[in-house]
Amino acid sequence: MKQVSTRMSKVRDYRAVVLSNRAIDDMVFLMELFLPDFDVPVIPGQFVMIQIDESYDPFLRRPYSIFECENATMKILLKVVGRGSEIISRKTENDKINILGPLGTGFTDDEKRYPVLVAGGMGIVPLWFLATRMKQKGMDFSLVFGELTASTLGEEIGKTFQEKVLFVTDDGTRGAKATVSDALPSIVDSISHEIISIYSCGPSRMMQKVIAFGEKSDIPVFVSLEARMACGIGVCLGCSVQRKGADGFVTVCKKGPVFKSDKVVF
Amino acid sequence: MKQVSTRMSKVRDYRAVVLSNRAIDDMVFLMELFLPDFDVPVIPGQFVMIQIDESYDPFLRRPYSIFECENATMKILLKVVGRGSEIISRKTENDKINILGPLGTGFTDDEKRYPVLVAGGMGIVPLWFLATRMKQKGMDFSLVFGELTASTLGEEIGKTFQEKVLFVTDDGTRGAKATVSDALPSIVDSISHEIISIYSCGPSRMMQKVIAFGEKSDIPVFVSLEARMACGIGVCLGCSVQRKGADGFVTVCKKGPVFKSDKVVF
Amino acid sequence: MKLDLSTKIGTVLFKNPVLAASGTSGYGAILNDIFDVSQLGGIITKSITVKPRKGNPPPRIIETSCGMLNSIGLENRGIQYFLDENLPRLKTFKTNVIASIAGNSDEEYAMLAETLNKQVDAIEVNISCPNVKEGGMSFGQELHSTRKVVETVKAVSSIPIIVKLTPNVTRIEDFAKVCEESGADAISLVNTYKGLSIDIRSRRSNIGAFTGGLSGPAIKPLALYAVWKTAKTVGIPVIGCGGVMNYVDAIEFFMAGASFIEIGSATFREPDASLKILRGIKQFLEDENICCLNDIKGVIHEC
Amino acid sequence: MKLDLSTKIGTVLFKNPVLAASGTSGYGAILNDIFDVSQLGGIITKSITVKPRKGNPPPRIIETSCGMLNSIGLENRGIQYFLDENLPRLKTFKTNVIASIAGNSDEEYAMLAETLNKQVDAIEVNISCPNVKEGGMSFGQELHSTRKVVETVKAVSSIPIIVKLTPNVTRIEDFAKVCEESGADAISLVNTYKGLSIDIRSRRSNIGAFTGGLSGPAIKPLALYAVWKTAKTVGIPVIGCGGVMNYVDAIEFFMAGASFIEIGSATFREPDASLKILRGIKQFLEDENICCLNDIKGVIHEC
Ligand SMILES: Cc1cc2nc3c(=O)[nH]c(=O)nc-3n(C[C@H](O)[C@H](O)[C@H](O)COP(=O)(O)OP(=O)(O)OC[C@H]3O[C@@H](n4cnc5c(N)ncnc54)[C@H](O)[C@@H]3O)c2cc1C
Ligand SMILES: Cc1cc2nc3c(=O)[nH]c(=O)nc-3n(C[C@H](O)[C@H](O)[C@H](O)COP(=O)(O)OP(=O)(O)OC[C@H]3O[C@@H](n4cnc5c(N)ncnc54)[C@H](O)[C@@H]3O)c2cc1C
Ligand SMILES: Cc1cc2nc3c(=O)[nH]c(=O)nc-3n(C[C@H](O)[C@H](O)[C@H](O)COP(=O)(O)O)c2cc1C
Ligand SMILES: Cc1cc2nc3c(=O)[nH]c(=O)nc-3n(C[C@H](O)[C@H](O)[C@H](O)COP(=O)(O)O)c2cc1C
Ligand code: FES
Ligand code: FES
Repeated sequence: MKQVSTRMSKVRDYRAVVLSNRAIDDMVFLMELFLPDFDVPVIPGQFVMIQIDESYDPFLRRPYSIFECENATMKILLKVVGRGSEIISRKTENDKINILGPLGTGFTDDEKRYPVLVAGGMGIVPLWFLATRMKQKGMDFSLVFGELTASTLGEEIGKTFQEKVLFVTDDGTRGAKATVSDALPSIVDSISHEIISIYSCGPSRMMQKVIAFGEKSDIPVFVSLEARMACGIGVCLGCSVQRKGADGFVTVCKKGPVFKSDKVVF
Repeated sequence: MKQVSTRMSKVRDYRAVVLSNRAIDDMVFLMELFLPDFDVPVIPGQFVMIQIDESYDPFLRRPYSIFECENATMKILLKVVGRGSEIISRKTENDKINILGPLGTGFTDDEKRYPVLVAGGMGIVPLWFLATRMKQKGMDFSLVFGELTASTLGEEIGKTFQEKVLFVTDDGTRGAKATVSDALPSIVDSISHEIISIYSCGPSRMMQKVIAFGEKSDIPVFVSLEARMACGIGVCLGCSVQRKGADGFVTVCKKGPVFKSDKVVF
Repeated sequence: MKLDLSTKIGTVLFKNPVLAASGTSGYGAILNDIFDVSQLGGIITKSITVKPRKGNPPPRIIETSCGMLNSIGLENRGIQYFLDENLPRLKTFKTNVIASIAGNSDEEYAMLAETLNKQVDAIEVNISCPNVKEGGMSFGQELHSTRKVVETVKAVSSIPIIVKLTPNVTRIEDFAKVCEESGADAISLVNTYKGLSIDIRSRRSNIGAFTGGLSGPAIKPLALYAVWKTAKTVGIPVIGCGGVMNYVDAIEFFMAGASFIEIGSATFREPDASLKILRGIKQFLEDENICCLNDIKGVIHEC
Repeated sequence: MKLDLSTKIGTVLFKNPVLAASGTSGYGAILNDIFDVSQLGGIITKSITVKPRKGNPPPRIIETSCGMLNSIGLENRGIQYFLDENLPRLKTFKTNVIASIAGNSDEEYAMLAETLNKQVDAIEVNISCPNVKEGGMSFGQELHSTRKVVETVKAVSSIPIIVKLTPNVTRIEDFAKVCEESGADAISLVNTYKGLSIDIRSRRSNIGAFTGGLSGPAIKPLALYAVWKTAKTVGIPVIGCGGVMNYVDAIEFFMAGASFIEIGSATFREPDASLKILRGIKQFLEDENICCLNDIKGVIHEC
């Protein structure tokens, strides 16, 4: 697998039509969108900025990772956590919606290393997309998925990626009863590959622990970060996180959201 | 017919459910609402303040006359003229909506006089309600309805009030080719009643002409006014119109919206 | 745990910190037809002037993004009418009555304060109305005239004096400080921000009196900042006002240092907004195991 | 009828009055990937300082009702990086380049202005940033320091100088007047309003640097009022800014007396907002048979 360019594809504000939108878990919605004019390549890890609606309240767009994208059809997996996501979650078939994207860097894969994908909760979104692409290419990989309790989402992940998935749940309802970060060392031990890379997305605390493990074990870790965003394209400098080992900041929307773990502190 | 009390019924912010909402003309919607807790008497000419939705943009409620009201079912006839009315017009079956009312004074009828109802365009709403009530009581009356061009709304009015209706249209597509105010003198002449009262609602210019005619002909005129409103209940003093013959203002929402024509200048 | 929401201004006890703001609640009676206003901490009347004022020409209001401009122009029937017609009814409510007063001169403020002294529970001195040609906001935009009004009113009052400040100044906290020095018992802020809205078709202002004052959620971040700055500066109670729409907003104001809040334009979206906010505050405190407002008052700190 | 949208500041011609506001448009290049920025009247850079500035700690933004608070803290790589890396690209766009400058002292403003003189089409002097501890807004809140900065910058510049004012003052028009007297070629207003937002669960500000500046449609009525007052007071061109979201807002600003408008936060909702607004302005003028902006500039009058 060769180095894929992460140069940003042509960004546009696309007019999308909702094809379908269904709740797959409590407060989690899978939305399928049709973007008639969309024909640019998309890299797993990239995201879009969704305009909530015409009203200026809420004012800003909301960032969502691309869950799947095939030609002009894009899928978004959305969890309701506040007002904006709640309004988006109520969109139904034929509703129109403005989608700015594709934005940010994606995951850069390194063909010499075995990929271990580590997702916590909704952090699965960009990794699902990455795993889908790897599966399409016939690549081998492992996907660790941790969540509080067994959900339909987890079930879907199992069905789709089969034996590649390793489950952990906080309450033990599926897979090991553990947190992702606690289970990671033994999981990695059990993987029969020497040279691996970790691709991770999930709660900050989880990713920090994954990074700590990576550093200790000399495994490169790529994380996908979240930050409050205004523009999503790098012009407002609102989404900055601290650079690692340097006194300064870097934008999550433009230089990220995927970073090599030695580049940022969060 | 005896003097009906216009004392305000108990005002509440009612939670309503949309039973149905359909476009009856271009940009005109008939919405049927169910207000489970509503059981207060309503007087034609009274209105409600409709909360657009949860968003603070648009910020204020919008005033709408009661089109019909039977027990817990209320009908609203709404014309889309801007953002607020547009959003309300998109509500569909089972949507929830907050309705503050019933508000304001209604039409006071005078049993000694023959009622002539004069409506222009959407000004029909409170007069439709008044006419419906009169019809229910078996009273005789005339309803003059003027509009730019023959509409479905006009057709409905004709079907419902039959020979009581006198149509005028600006383009002559139904009834006399005239404006309401121009046609009014001859219409009144043709009515075989000596002592009449006029109840009017429509564009300001129209009502002003109706009032001028009333004054000249010694016919009392009651008008239902519109004004931008914030509270709808008389606490903000935002909706005031000039008092007639006195240096001061009077609230449309609380002292009106129905006024005897010698009380206000607008 | 018993929740205690009571707070004092001077020696006057308020059973809770939720007040109905001036000019958005009439004289209590209309709202009382819709909900039990006796449950509130207090009702602040529409500002009262010496002589009746007819107010400004319509249109008096226009909606803006997340807010509204108003230019009512202090329409009211004057102090005598208030005493005869509004006050008796107001006194029947089991809540504190705060009379808001507005004058054209120090003498008028003094006359109003003197007349109302001991008739009401407290006085709110409105030196911040942006919608009148004379008096109004101009008193609140110069430190010396603010000082003069407050001293004058204090000289004739034995009940608590709240001074309502305008945010249309460079440093509102300086004005609060002057009020405190001049004997004010509390500061309320903010009144509306001077604003304009134009109808591009008719090429005229959307407000009859041309300009208006902005209120509503649009101004909340500005009001919250002003309250925080002021609460750091003065020792007397601060009453927060400006875009409080729900209990979360209310708690933000308390955390910024307010001892009370006033509910203004929220009443136009929901006539019983103040009661709902009061209930929300109680619920929040219970849920978070906080026994009194003092435990959260001004808890946030610059870091 | 040929529509002429061109306007001048000093001797510099702008092909149209729509400018991309400072701090919301980067250095033009990113936006140009999305739409053709050469169609705009001008691009105002993110404010440039003498030395690189890392900016303020995150979180730097928080949404508010119809607006947002930001506290970026003038993050930029300093004048040298700008000249080397941003300016060459900026100059390839067929539109005017306005460099926004921010200093900690009169000397810094002078150094920046001198270095940029003739390298760009005009300079916007930012004396209104509410998000830095030293310099920034404090220059724009005292008449004498405003005068000093403007005089200093004028002394070293031969290109037009625009002064960007803060609305966090009692009478912004007084500051505009002082700028005009000191030789400013245009006034732009407003920068953001100082504001605060609190997370009641964590009991901390939602902004890392504690306070922020409010922008967006929430402030439009206030900005419009400030522009109207200022345009009545000075003879030099006024650039309106604050919550311009669409062509209607833009026309309101022109009618209030603005000769130009700046598009700020609107760009966050739609990256090509400025272009859409420009098109809307043209359409409106055509529909209403107005041949140039002068015909509507300042047409509204107090009555
Ligand atoms: C690059 C990126 C990709 C994302 N991908 C997904 C995804 O695939 N699926 C998904 O469900 N969510 C995703 N998110 C998170 C999603 O953007 C937030 O849940 C959403 O913005 C919350 O909006 P709200 O109005 O519902 O919440 P609010 O009411 O605004 O806030 C609720 C909570 O969400 C947080 N939040 C608010 N705005 C943002 C923001 N712009 N970015 C991050 N957090 C925010 C707030 O801090 C708060 O804790 C992603 C975020 C980023 C930055
Ligand atoms: C007592 C009363 C009864 C009414 N009954 C009806 C009715 O039965 N059916 C109906 O279709 N309309 C009725 N209206 C008018 C209706 O309230 C307005 O059309 C509506 O508020 C416009 O809101 P908007 O957001 O769509 O328009 P906006 O975008 O706000 O404005 C569009 C136009 O509507 C006018 N307008 C805005 N707000 C108000 C307001 N609060 N009151 C009056 N005009 C306003 C504006 O001046 C502007 O010309 C009534 C108004 C009043 C005062
Ligand atoms: C319609 C209206 C009338 C007002 N009248 C007065 C008044 O008479 N006296 C006064 O001190 N404040 C008056 N105010 C200001 C409010 O009391 C309050 O300070 C302001 O609206 C900000 O609060 P809010 O955003 O909660 O509305 C008025 C506000 C509005 C909207
Ligand atoms: C994220 C952000 C960054 C900004 N940075 C600057 C800046 O560097 N220099 C400056 O003069 N103004 C800056 N501003 C202010 C804007 O240029 C503009 O004056 C303000 O946002 C009001 O306009 P708006 O409501 O259209 O956004 C910034 C505004 C925002 C929102
Ligand atoms: S969100 Fe604007 S720079 Fe990242
Ligand atoms: S709308 Fe408030 S008094 Fe009439």
